[in-house]
Amino acid sequence: MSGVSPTPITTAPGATAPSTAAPNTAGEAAARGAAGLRGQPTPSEVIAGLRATSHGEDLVQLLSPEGDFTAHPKFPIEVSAEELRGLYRDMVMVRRFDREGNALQRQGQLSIWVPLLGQEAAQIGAGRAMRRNDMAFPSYREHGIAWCRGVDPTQLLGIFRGTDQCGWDPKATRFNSYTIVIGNQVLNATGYAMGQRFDGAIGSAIAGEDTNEATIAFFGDGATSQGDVHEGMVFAAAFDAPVVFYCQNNQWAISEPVSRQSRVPLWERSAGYGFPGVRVDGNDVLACLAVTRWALEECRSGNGPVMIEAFTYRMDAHTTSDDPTRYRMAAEEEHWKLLDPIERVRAHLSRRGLADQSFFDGVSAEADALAARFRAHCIGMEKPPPERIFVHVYSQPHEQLDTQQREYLQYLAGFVDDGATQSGARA
Amino acid sequence: MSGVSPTPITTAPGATAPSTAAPNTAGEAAARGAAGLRGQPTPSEVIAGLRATSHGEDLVQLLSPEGDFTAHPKFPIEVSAEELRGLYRDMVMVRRFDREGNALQRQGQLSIWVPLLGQEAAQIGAGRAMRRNDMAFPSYREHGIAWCRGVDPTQLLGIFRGTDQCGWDPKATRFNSYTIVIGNQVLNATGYAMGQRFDGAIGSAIAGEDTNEATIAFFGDGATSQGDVHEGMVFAAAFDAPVVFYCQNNQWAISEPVSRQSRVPLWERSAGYGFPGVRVDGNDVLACLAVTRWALEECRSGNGPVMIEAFTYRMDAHTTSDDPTRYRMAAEEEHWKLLDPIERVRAHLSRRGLADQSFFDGVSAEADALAARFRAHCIGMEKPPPERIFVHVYSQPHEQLDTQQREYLQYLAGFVDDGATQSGARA
Amino acid sequence: MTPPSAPDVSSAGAGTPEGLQSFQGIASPPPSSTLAKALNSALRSAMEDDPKVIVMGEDVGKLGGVFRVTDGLQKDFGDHRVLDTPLAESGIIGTAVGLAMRGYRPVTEIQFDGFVFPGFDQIISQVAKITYRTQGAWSMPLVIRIPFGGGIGAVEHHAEAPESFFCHIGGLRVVACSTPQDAFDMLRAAIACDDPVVFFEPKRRYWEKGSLDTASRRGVPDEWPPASFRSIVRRPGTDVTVVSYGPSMPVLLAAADAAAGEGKSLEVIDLRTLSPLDLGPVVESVRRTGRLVVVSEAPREASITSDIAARVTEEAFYSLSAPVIRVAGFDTPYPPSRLEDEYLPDLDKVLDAVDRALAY
Amino acid sequence: MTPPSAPDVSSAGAGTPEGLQSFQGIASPPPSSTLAKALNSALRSAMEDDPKVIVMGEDVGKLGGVFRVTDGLQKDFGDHRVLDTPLAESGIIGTAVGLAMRGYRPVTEIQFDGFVFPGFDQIISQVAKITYRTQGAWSMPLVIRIPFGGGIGAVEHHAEAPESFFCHIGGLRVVACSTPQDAFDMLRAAIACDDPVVFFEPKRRYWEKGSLDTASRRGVPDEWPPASFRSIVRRPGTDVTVVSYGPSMPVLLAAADAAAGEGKSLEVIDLRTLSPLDLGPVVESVRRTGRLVVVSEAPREASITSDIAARVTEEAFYSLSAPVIRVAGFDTPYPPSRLEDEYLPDLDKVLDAVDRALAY
Ligand SMILES: Cc1ncc(C[n+]2csc(CCOP(=O)(O)OP(=O)(O)O)c2C)c(N)n1
Ligand SMILES: Cc1ncc(C[n+]2csc(CCOP(=O)(O)OP(=O)(O)O)c2C)c(N)n1
Ligand SMILES: [Mg+2]
Ligand SMILES: [Mg+2]
Repeated sequence: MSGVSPTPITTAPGATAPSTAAPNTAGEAAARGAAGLRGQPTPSEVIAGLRATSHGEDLVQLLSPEGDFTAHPKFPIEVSAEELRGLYRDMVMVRRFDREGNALQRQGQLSIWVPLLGQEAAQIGAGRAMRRNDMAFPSYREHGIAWCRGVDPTQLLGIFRGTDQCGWDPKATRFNSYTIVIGNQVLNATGYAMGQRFDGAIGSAIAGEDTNEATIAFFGDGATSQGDVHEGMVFAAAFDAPVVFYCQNNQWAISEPVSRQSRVPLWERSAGYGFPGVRVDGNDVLACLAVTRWALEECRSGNGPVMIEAFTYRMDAHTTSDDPTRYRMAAEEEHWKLLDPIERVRAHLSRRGLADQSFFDGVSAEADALAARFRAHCIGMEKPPPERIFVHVYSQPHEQLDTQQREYLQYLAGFVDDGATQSGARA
Repeated sequence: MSGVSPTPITTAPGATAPSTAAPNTAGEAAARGAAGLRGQPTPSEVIAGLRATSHGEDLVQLLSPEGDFTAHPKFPIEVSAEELRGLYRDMVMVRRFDREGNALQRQGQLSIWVPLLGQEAAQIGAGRAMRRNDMAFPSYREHGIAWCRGVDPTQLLGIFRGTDQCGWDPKATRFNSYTIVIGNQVLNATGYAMGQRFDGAIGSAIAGEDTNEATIAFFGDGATSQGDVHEGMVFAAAFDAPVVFYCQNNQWAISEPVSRQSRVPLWERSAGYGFPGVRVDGNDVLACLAVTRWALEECRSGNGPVMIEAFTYRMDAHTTSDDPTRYRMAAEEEHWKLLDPIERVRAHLSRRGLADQSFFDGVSAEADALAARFRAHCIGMEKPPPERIFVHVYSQPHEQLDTQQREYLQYLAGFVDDGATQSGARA
Repeated sequence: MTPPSAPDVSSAGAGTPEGLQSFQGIASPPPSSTLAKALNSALRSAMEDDPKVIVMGEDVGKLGGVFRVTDGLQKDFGDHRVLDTPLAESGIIGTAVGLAMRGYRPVTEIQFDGFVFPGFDQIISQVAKITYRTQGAWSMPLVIRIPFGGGIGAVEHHAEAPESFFCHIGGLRVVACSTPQDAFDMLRAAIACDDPVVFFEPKRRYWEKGSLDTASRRGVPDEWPPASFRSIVRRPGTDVTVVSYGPSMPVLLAAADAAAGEGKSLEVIDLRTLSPLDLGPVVESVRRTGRLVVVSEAPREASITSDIAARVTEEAFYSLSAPVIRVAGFDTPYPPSRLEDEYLPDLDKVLDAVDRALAY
Repeated sequence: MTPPSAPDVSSAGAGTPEGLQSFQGIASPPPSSTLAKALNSALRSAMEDDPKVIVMGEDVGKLGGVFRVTDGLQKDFGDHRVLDTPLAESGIIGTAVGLAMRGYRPVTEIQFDGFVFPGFDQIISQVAKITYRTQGAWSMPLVIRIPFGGGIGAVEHHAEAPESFFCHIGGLRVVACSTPQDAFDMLRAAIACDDPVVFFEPKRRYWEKGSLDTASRRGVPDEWPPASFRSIVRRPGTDVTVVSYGPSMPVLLAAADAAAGEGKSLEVIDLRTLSPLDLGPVVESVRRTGRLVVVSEAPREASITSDIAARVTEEAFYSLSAPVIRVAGFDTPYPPSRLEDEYLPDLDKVLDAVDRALAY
């Protein structure tokens, strides 16, 4: 499993700057349409974009978009064929239920869905680098990490259907609830990691999977601007916290390109805090796996924190409520389709003879079955009972809320007694 | 005005790490006393301290502690004898009223005083680098900048006597009110600088003092940890704002050494945002002047932002309420006395024959006169009238407050009518 | 991209009563507009009138904001007047403060109610205090637009009603609009105001339509507070006074209809300004009805509804036949959205409160 | 540096009534202590009892905090249990959240009231909501200590009374202590509580002395809420009920003395918990006196005093002979300190309010 190949991502930085990726076919131009024109960047935007998204020798890539493997001296990795097939399966499964999430929203079964399309490698690579005792703090798009932590995809649905705010046990899975306020979770993760250090759960010389622990915090390119992310890095450095700051730079924060957040690549921030930073090809699951394994191990052995910038692309809209045609060109999206994170693994597996058609068919069928289960579960999810409003606000008794609950349930009961329904059906 | 000399600051980094500066006389040890023992750093503190406070080739110094001048290739400076005497005078005057502030607090005339002792060069250098149209956003210790902006020292007193919250006109002086919430002003400064850019007040090719403008934001080493300082740098970079981030690293944030805030020198942060950073000897007024002039000019010509770390030392307590014997060793303070920012200019002036004794005596007398005026003014400052509570909360009419004011004044008038005094003398 | 600069609003004559009169004279019947579009029109006309008015926030540029309130403004006024900012609310507010000092009139957009809190420190420590601190040397003409309230089936932090926090802060003005016309008039007035205004927009009403006359209100208000900031009786009545603001106003009007069917006459008041409260019309009404119901989506404890209850009771103690009854959010975090209908004030809850008030 | 770990408080028997009894039996008369020292003792004993209790904040280590409340703790418990943090309040609160998830019981110190706001976002969006969001999977045993209130001649941001903000946030508990004994008991209870507690300390009373019995209260409260969190009648009376909390309590007691001289009998109640309010004793008192004066340093608008007025009026409507009268801060920023005596509630203002209540 090695070999040298052209690595277009690292040699074609211009391709990520919309203006230089001029449409060369009428079809592409048509695909852009009026929205595309509107999305035309100004010269200063192009320059800023080039500065912020350029990547040269610093980008760690193991698997080229064509599926060719090149070993990296700093991030060696041993992956068996079975593991590789597993990574492929992970990504396909995750993408499949992600697409189903979109469809369920379109059909009115979900209020909103947050797609991860395009970020499968960044997430599966990081997620599979984690060990059981490591702790993850996701933002809101980390369905792939959830998958790796053993959260059943159906448990993600409640947030988007509005039936709950966290459908899994964050303690048992070591996968925190989704955090929506941008940047907040980075500080929470740092605190958790500080606790790991105070507990003596790092730097132990005893070999073995589970003696040492680390934490990984997920956040986006936009999030790097928030004070909380900065303070997380300051605190982590001050307390030598075993935390990996894993930034998925998908190049967009809703409608704002990453150049709005930074003049320079984001991984370069880490040096200013005195810890290492690495930029990895976020569409290369092997590179993400290798770099994250290394980073987590650095943390577990007491050399944390570490920052990783996974350079990837948000192939879909920000959420199902978003309309990217208003702010970016279809040509850009088309370009990134060529760098698809799943395709390169499939190419590698096929070309190297590590998987045959029946394997691919099997994964595909399994994914469809998952999607069907996901859908069925979603449709069956009921509105929670009204008591849910009042419970678990506090862990210890709270008379005032108990009273509010009692009074509200009595009020509701009044309608039932009267035989009248709620919501205006009164009178 | 040139010459090569040993530059102890840059060649004796260990001297800033308390543990290596072991007391070598009984007197020094006695000066430390029990508090000194308590202040003994742990090994990890020593290492962290060394990392955060070490400075090698990167520290810009023009005038050595002995008063020898060495030109710096990147920061050339022409200073006439008169200007140099002016800088000396500035520093002496500022130190003198600063000391008077301390004394006034001890005598109960001020609630608190925030001393700048030791930071005269860092402030006079920066302050004298500013032009009339540049704008300054101070924190709360910038009495030296205030001096350079034409704020009369007596105008600083109200804040510390509790008679006002800003005794000068921040618009006319282009010196904002003091800002006490750590970090806040850095964002306000960035916004102001964005406005300068939007106004077209930078990058103009027309030569002349006042066509172009820049902004300078002052903050401490502790402040660098705040989210607001980070966001200020992010916004400034995003909008190419002409703002100089001037960090006075006086090595302490109340009782916390700078190693609590950062593993690495603070000026290194700037690279992560994509703009230049410089570390300057903050006890060298010429270096501070030269570097700040350069930085402001970079901003005025459209190449902002820029970060400066002025490496200096808080020679006194954090404020008159503070007791540094609880957390740092007298030996450290003694060491820094050898690096005094005023003494080196005096030595340079004398040795080069640029000033004679009558000059020094004259400045000294002038400083004493200022102190006397400062004191007299302070003692004469009256409690403001009660209406002051209610006015200028809003710029436009506000009935609710008008009512509160009217009712309160009526209430007070009731006491006068009754012939009773306030505060318990009733009944 | 910037249009020719219009005369400074403060010196323009269009806002004088005379100007209004003549404009109104020639205007055709006001067209209908959504509330979001009315806000957009207000921003546009303020930007045309005064080159110092700038818009800033997350995604306000090409996207036009997630609710499209700033739609088309960047295209027409350029990216120096409509700023897509980095993703940081303290940064948005904190730089707006500096811009205001520089002479700009920044209109900031907070994307959703729950995201104002990273900017809370700048709001309370700088925005609200700078004029006081400097004894009027700096004014702070800054608008903080916040889409607020529930009812859109959103995830956490997207359906909150944080207005009470701001009402507790001296130095701020807090308003909430409830109709397209008010949205326009109040936003124009807020932008013209030299004090900071926290401007709440009822997000679930963005797409509801109402009549809108934009031509007649292009100037600054020539009295302070402007008429559009004053409490207004939306429907006169005699039995119970019912007051609210922003998103609950249609609920109150529907309740008044329903109550009328039951023979009860409700007087409906829209507060419009939450700080400083304009309680005159409320107290006057309560003197007649003797009963007051206050409605708000915000949690009950230490809220603006507490304050209304406390102050009206002080001012109309002998007129009250019943204690002030509140219909408010529960003292919990905002629940998962499938439960928001249970959480929010609705027709039934308002009618129940009216009955309770009448039962005294 | 860490002492041998004591048994987990939740399983220790020292807190049982029996344990209390026997301890009290052998205790000598309680010594006198300052309020600051009582807080220090509470932290120390909590740390001794439970190795998961940690203290964090700015300058809490060698300096012992600017008010010396954490004096000596780092020396005795080590710098992994008493953390001098970087200078960032969002960082302090945000990392404390993570530490709480990890099983710690962080006691954070905010240096002064006005500096809690950079941490406000973490408090409202995470601290207050995490238990709800995760349906109880995470509890949030976190204490946020805030020295609050004026009267110390300080510069801006050092004399504020921000408690009302926190009372408006579901998911938090808010308390304020007023005596050394309460400081000790309440801080122990707050640390033992599995919910987040915002703990207000009356900074101008730090050096006032009172009796203190530390030996008898070493365990967790065995009932919830603990007795120390409940409203308490500090002085019985018959004519007017006067309630407050924290720094104003001595003012109320002095007022009661002065009023007694004028033949008026005041019943003085210390609320102790501000959220959830324990209004039972207040309502009971008002049923007897018919008059209520509420005192607080916080601005009046949309405050905890508004809420007390609103709720007591609801619950004791027919008993009230006068509206609830409030003595509160003005709706301005906190003024320059030479004016704080005008701003703060004092004896005269309280007596004036009592007279106004009696004038109805
Ligand atoms: C504090 C805060 N402000 C604004 C938002 C609204 N918002 C949600 S996602 C988003 C963009 C985030 O971009 P990025 O960090 O790059 O993550 P991505 O969505 O691309 O994964 C914004 C502005 C929010 N959730 N929190
Ligand atoms: C947000 C905030 N938190 C805490 C404080 C209390 N405080 C005042 S000064 C200070 C230390 C500041 O250190 P540094 O930034 O290095 O500036 P220096 O005082 O050394 O000039 C602290 C913690 C504050 N003013 N603001
Ligand atoms: Mg992104
Ligand atoms: Mg400092």
